[in-house]
Amino acid sequence: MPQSTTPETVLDVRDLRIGFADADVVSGVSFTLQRGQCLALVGESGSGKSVTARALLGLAGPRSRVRAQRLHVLGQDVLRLSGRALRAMRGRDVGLVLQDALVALDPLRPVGREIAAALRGIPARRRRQRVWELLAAAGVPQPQRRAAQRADELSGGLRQRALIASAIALNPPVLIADEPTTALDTTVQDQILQLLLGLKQAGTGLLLISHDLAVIGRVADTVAVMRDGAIVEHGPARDVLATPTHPYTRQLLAAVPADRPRGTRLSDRPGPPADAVPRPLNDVALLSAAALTKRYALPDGSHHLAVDDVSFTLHRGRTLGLVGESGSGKTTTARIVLGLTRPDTGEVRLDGQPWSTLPESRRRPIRPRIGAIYQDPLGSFDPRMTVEEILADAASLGHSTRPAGYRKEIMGLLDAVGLPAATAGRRPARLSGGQRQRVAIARALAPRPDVLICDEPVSALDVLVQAQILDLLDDLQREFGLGYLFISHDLGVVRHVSDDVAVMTNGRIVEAGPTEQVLTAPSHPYTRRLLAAAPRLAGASARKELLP
Amino acid sequence: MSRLALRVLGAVFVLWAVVTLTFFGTQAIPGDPAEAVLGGPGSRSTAAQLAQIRAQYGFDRPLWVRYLDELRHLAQGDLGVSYALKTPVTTLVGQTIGATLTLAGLSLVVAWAVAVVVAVAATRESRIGAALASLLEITAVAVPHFWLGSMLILVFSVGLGWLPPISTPGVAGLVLPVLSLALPLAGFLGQLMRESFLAALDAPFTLSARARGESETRVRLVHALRHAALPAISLSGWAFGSLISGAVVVEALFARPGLGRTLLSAVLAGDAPVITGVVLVVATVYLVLTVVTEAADRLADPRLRSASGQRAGAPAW
Amino acid sequence: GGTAADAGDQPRQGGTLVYATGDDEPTCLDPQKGGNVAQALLGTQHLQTLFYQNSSGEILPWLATSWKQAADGLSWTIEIRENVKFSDGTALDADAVKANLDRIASPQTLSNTGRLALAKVASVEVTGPHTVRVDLKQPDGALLESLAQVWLPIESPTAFARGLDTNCLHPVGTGPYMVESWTKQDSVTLVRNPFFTTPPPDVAHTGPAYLDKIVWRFVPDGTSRFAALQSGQVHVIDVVEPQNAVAAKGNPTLRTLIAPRPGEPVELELNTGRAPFDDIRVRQAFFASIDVAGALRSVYLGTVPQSTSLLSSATRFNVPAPRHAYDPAAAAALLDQAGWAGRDADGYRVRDGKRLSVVLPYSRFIPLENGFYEQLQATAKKTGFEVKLQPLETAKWWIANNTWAYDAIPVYYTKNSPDVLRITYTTAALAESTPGSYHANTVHLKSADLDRLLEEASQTSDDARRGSLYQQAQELLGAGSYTLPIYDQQTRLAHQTKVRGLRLQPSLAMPDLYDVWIA
Amino acid sequence: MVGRLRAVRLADVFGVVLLFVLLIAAAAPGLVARRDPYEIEPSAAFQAPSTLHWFGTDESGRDTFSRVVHGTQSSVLIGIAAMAIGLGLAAALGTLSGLGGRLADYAVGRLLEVLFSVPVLLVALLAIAVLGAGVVPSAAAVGIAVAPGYARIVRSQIISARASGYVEAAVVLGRSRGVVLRRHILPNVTARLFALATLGVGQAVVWACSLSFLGLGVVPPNTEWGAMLAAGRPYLTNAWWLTVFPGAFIVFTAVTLTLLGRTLQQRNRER
Ligand SMILES: Nc1ncnc2c1ncn2[C@@H]1O[C@H](COP(=O)(O)OP(=O)(O)OP(=O)(O)O)[C@@H](O)[C@H]1O
Ligand SMILES: Nc1ncnc2c1ncn2[C@@H]1O[C@H](COP(=O)(O)OP(=O)(O)OP(=O)(O)O)[C@@H](O)[C@H]1O
Ligand SMILES: [Mg+2]
Ligand SMILES: [Mg+2]
Repeated sequence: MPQSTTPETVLDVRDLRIGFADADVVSGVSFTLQRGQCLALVGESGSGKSVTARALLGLAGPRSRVRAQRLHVLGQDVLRLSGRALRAMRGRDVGLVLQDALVALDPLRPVGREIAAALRGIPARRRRQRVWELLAAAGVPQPQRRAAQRADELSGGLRQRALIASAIALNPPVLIADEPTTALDTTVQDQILQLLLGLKQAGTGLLLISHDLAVIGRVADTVAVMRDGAIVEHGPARDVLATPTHPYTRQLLAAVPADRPRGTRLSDRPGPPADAVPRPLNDVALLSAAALTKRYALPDGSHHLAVDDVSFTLHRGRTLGLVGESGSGKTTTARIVLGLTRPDTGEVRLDGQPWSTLPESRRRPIRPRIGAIYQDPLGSFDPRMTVEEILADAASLGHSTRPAGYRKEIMGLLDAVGLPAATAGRRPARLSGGQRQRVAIARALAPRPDVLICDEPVSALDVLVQAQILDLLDDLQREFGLGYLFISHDLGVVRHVSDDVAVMTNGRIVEAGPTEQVLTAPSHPYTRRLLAAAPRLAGASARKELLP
Repeated sequence: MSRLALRVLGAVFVLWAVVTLTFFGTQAIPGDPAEAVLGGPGSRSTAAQLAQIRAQYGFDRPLWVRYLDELRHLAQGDLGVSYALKTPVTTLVGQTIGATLTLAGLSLVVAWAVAVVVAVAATRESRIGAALASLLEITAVAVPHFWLGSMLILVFSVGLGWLPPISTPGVAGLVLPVLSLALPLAGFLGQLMRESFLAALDAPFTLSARARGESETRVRLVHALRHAALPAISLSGWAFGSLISGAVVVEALFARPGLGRTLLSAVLAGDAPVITGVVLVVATVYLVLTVVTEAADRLADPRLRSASGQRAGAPAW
Repeated sequence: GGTAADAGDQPRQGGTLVYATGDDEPTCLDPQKGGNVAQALLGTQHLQTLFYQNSSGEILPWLATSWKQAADGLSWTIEIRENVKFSDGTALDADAVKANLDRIASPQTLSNTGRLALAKVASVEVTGPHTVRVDLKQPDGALLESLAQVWLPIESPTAFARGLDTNCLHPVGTGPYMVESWTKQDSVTLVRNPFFTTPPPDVAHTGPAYLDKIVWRFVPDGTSRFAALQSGQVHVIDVVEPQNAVAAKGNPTLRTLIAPRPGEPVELELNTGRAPFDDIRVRQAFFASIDVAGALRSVYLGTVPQSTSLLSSATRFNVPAPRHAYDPAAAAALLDQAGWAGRDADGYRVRDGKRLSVVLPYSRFIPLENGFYEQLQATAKKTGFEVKLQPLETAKWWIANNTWAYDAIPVYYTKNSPDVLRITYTTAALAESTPGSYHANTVHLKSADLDRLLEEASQTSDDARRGSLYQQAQELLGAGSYTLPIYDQQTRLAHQTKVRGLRLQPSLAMPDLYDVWIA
Repeated sequence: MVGRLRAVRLADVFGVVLLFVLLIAAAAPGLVARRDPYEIEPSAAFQAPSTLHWFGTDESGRDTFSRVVHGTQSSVLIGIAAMAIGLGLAAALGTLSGLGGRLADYAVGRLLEVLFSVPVLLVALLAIAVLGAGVVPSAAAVGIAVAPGYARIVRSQIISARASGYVEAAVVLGRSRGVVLRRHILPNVTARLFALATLGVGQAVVWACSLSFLGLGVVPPNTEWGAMLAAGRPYLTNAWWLTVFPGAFIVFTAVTLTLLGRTLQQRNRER
């Protein structure tokens, strides 16, 4: 890094340290950012990315200690600015797009008002006009209409864009975007990235925060990899992503499932020898859905066709990936298959026997054959139960929650999902996201099911953790010959895990077939759009030698 | 339209049930209604007098007949005549309801004002301040109305001689009663608001408001306060009920005419028509108020207006 | 009675006086219906009676001019004052008086006190435009005293025509003030009666009252009431609590006016109709185990003197009862004799397995402080009585009283005549009008001798004879220890010093605002 | 966040200590206050607080301190009893509506609306008028009066529990309605209720003592605080200690229980 900072430099951070009550969460971070450039902060959850970003606006948080040799924004020392000056700077010099846009806008006020609030110095009458311009600029269709709606009336993508609009309201020379694309459908994600690229070209200095390397690969000029509050690798995006020097970076890269053939390992966790259990090729139809439809009555009297004539077959030991954007009916389908929602028409059969048509009393005895994993594992655990109680309950088929009798099974399950025995006594709320999902999987395995329904099982997880879970699921499938219905909006993930895919939109399955066929030679336009939007890492070839 | 009809029907049902419960409740009160009419068991009333009254008021008819009769009269908006005072209950209620509603209404307003101030002043920075505030709130909630009232009288009437200890038509006479009703409620609302206010201050959208360069006051008044108010608003109907309860005590203490006092004396005298009348009226007011509260709720929280109907979209913080 | 008026400066005309009463709000302002103290307090301001009783107990004419008793004592001829108009313009004459007396006697009027007082009246005859003759079933020595009570006022017959309930709202009389309006639960407003011509015989000034207006407020809570007086919001309050009476004494701007009421004092009566108090020794033991003096000294801060007789000190012919003494030792001895020798685990006396327990229902409207009952309970426990206190609201208390559901019960009876003894102790007074309804003979006493004495006393009009008869009666009652007098029930007023001329009407010691003016 | 947690911890300690004091006073008042709370001594009436009588004496010369201490039992008992009654009813109603299916739910919902539309003290007054005064009636009256409020909460709790992810997960695992109810719904709801109850006890005490003020409360010479407060109030000006100390204890109890309730709620939330 050059000692002198050219006028082009908008951010200049040297040895930034941020501490909260007890410990430092950011220790010695340094970087600079020039106009029209994009610096990406990568790193696992909790590594200190957001705090760093917030510190740049003097918003590190209450009772936070921020120290730095230098913390300059457009040449002004943030640490020395008065409260008033800081407020003046925010929004004017630096725009911040907060993490999780879904809750970053006041749910009680129209987004238009939220954006207008940022428009200082612009006469009131001109504001509305300006708000519409901004929304349009952020790629929001029908800005007039959207401006009048509240955040919770907008889709995730629209919220994210509205948030960006409010951040660029005074077109600041610096824009900080914290996880702007997480939890968004690939198509939407693509649009957001386009928007950011546009801003960058327009000369905005962009500080992009993400844990999704693929995303970064498309936008960033320089990458700083953060871990435990420190930058472990820093350099031009191309080099860092193609030839990472730091093992942690390698790990991150290896974990990206996109473009990784089925069966290749994402984590460094050793699996069983590939030949241990041969992938069954026999096509035993384990679970079949025929012409499922489900319509929901909306409060306004109209109907919403959540699932529309959906049919598919799931084979023993194989994975059917169900991909589609939010609201396309994936979860509803899953719920029907699980016998939680009755289809209006159509039927689900298990081993050719009736399933969805059975009365609950008759279905109950065979329920253990179909397990489920959810996007939000925490919510699926009784908050009063410890891990071992949860597992005892599952292992005993509900006869008891007392671990005493089931020690062996519990330990077996914990081991199978790679959790230390120590977790047995703890409550899920005290576990990390990855550990929770493992517990959920263990619980699902306990009754020795034939089918696992996985609804967005990794969407809420870090790349690294996601990698481990995906590998785990793969191992288990081989071990027990499980059939998976794997639901996700992430093409990369689906592609990596499934033998067959079904692409879903507006409640219908528009295309289905063997994964490679569907995803390399898509026939349906929607699938094509999906693929085009999916970000990929440049130089896939370069990653071969990363694998140990 | 049909929703409105349903609502009205529900209200009618509630009132009917209230009447029924009260009717049989009053029947269970020991004592002879005929004697109540003759000025209580203390009256040296003769058998003849009692018999005459029983016949006149139809106390000798079977219970269910009287019940149906009662319903018929109420349905016609006739609340009957007080046993003790021989005045129509409608007149009695008419004379007193204004006073009580004023008292309760003002108390509600004052309680809100105090609670809002407490909430907006709240911070996470000074833990002592927070602890002190919450201690004050808890104490306020735990202080019985009559005790607080006596204290206020002691200080402001006897001590400083600023305010009259017993009610006067003017505003001055309202101050102490209102305070002794409002402060406990303020404590309750304060707790409620302060917590949700602080929660709102931690919410991401306040952070992004700050990041937009909005001033602290704007963040507090425009964003956080509205969120903080929501739970308190939804509880205002209930709060009003508790104020009516308090009014029974406060009216006795400050010698204010009002529904509470009417009810108290009616209960003591076994004056069934008055009891039923007052309870019915209070219930009606409550129902009206719940409607108002819901409206206010929807006003303050647009999410309730949107299709989903409940706070579905509410963020998880 | 007494007066709080300062001699010296001249009475000032006009002004509004605010009177805060702690007594119950009447359910009817016409004392002819019902007849309790609350009504008497207000009635004294706007109603008047045929006769007037002065502080020495003599009877003077008021709305009457003179009276004559027939030799056989069975009829009285009463001359009515002429040129007196009720405030509604109706003239006062013989017919009006007959109408009133007949009305009080009629069951339809629902009179309690008045009706009992006229129990002996056979009929009322109009013998001249301003002359009535009252014929009696038996001679009644107390008739004039009864007719001097505000519970037997003379009201406008024209007003009666409006019906009972209307008359309750606006009774029309000849008093110095007229009822203007009644806001339930708040106040009654009285205004000066401009046509007033009949001042009480023992008052200096004549003609209409000084005050324009009286606001008679109902303030049940004693603390608030006194606070209102202190803060100058009201001019006069009644039912002054002991501690406040003390405070008032220490306050230069306040005065107290406390005087005993006639009749029976506030007293504790024992139900001799059932065990354990059917045994005189147990009764004596019970009384001996109560420290009345101590209680009055502490709870009442010595503001009320202990009563020493069965008739209040304001009643004629009262003689000292046997001196009461707190004497646990004697009590114990008596109980031992009575066979209540044993004690159970809790220290209560027992006789063949039964605990010596006493049910004592009481109510707020009886002017005894909780502290008194609690001390009674505590001291009685020492000698082995288990006193079961039952605080009840008025209605429930009456039920307990009417159904004999008590062993000891606090009572009082306001009447301006020793004849009160006949009303509350004779066998006749046991008779309940209906089973489980009111009976005046709370001690359940059946004594032929007493009945004879009191009956005779009530029939003679010769004071000497009455005196001796009532003395015997009181001695007989005292000897039986049925009743423990505690203190004379009192009219307890406190007022601003600028309130002048406040006096009590001797007959019932009710405050009389006719003379009052505000300096 | 960290700071917040600390504050709670601090309050916990505080609350637990206070609770301990209360429990001792309730369990073994004799240990704390040696004097007999009913022992009268007319000659020593209205004595101001002194080394001899820490909280002074009342109109009968009884020792206010020992009365207050001995009063803990009945006062807290009233609170708890009332709470128990209230919550008992509430739980019954709530469970019925939460699990009894649409019809039951509708019925209970209406019933609650009915009871709810009549303010607490009005219900309590009627109840007292029927039951008569005393410790038990007071508790019952207050209990009945506060029940609807809690029933509402129980109901919503059950409904939200029923819609929760973990119940769904249990169904997927093939658990029967009974098991789901017994193992998941009820435990979770009761946990929250318990927290609520502690908050409510303080309020119940306050209601009960309002009844005493209206002359419909606890029977003397019982040392229940409300009764003491009501009995001492007339002497506010000349014997402040008669009201200040019982009043202080009512507040003290309420504060303690509130702190405790807060803690429990916090616990529930953290889970
Ligand atoms: N206000 C705060 N008080 C205390 N600790 C905090 C606060 N904000 C953040 N932290 C801690 O600082 C660390 C870094 O937080 P930060 O949000 O920067 O992580 P991150 O890299 O953004 O993770 P993610 O990818 O999940 O957003 C975390 O351990 C977090 O617990
Ligand atoms: N209970 C319900 N009532 C009404 N509409 C519903 C209900 N459940 C789902 N829907 C609607 O059905 C559609 C499909 O919902 P679903 O949850 O299956 O989509 P999804 O593909 O799972 O989306 P995501 O990827 O966000 O989970 C959505 O538009 C949703 O609003
Ligand atoms: Mg972050
Ligand atoms: Mg879904």
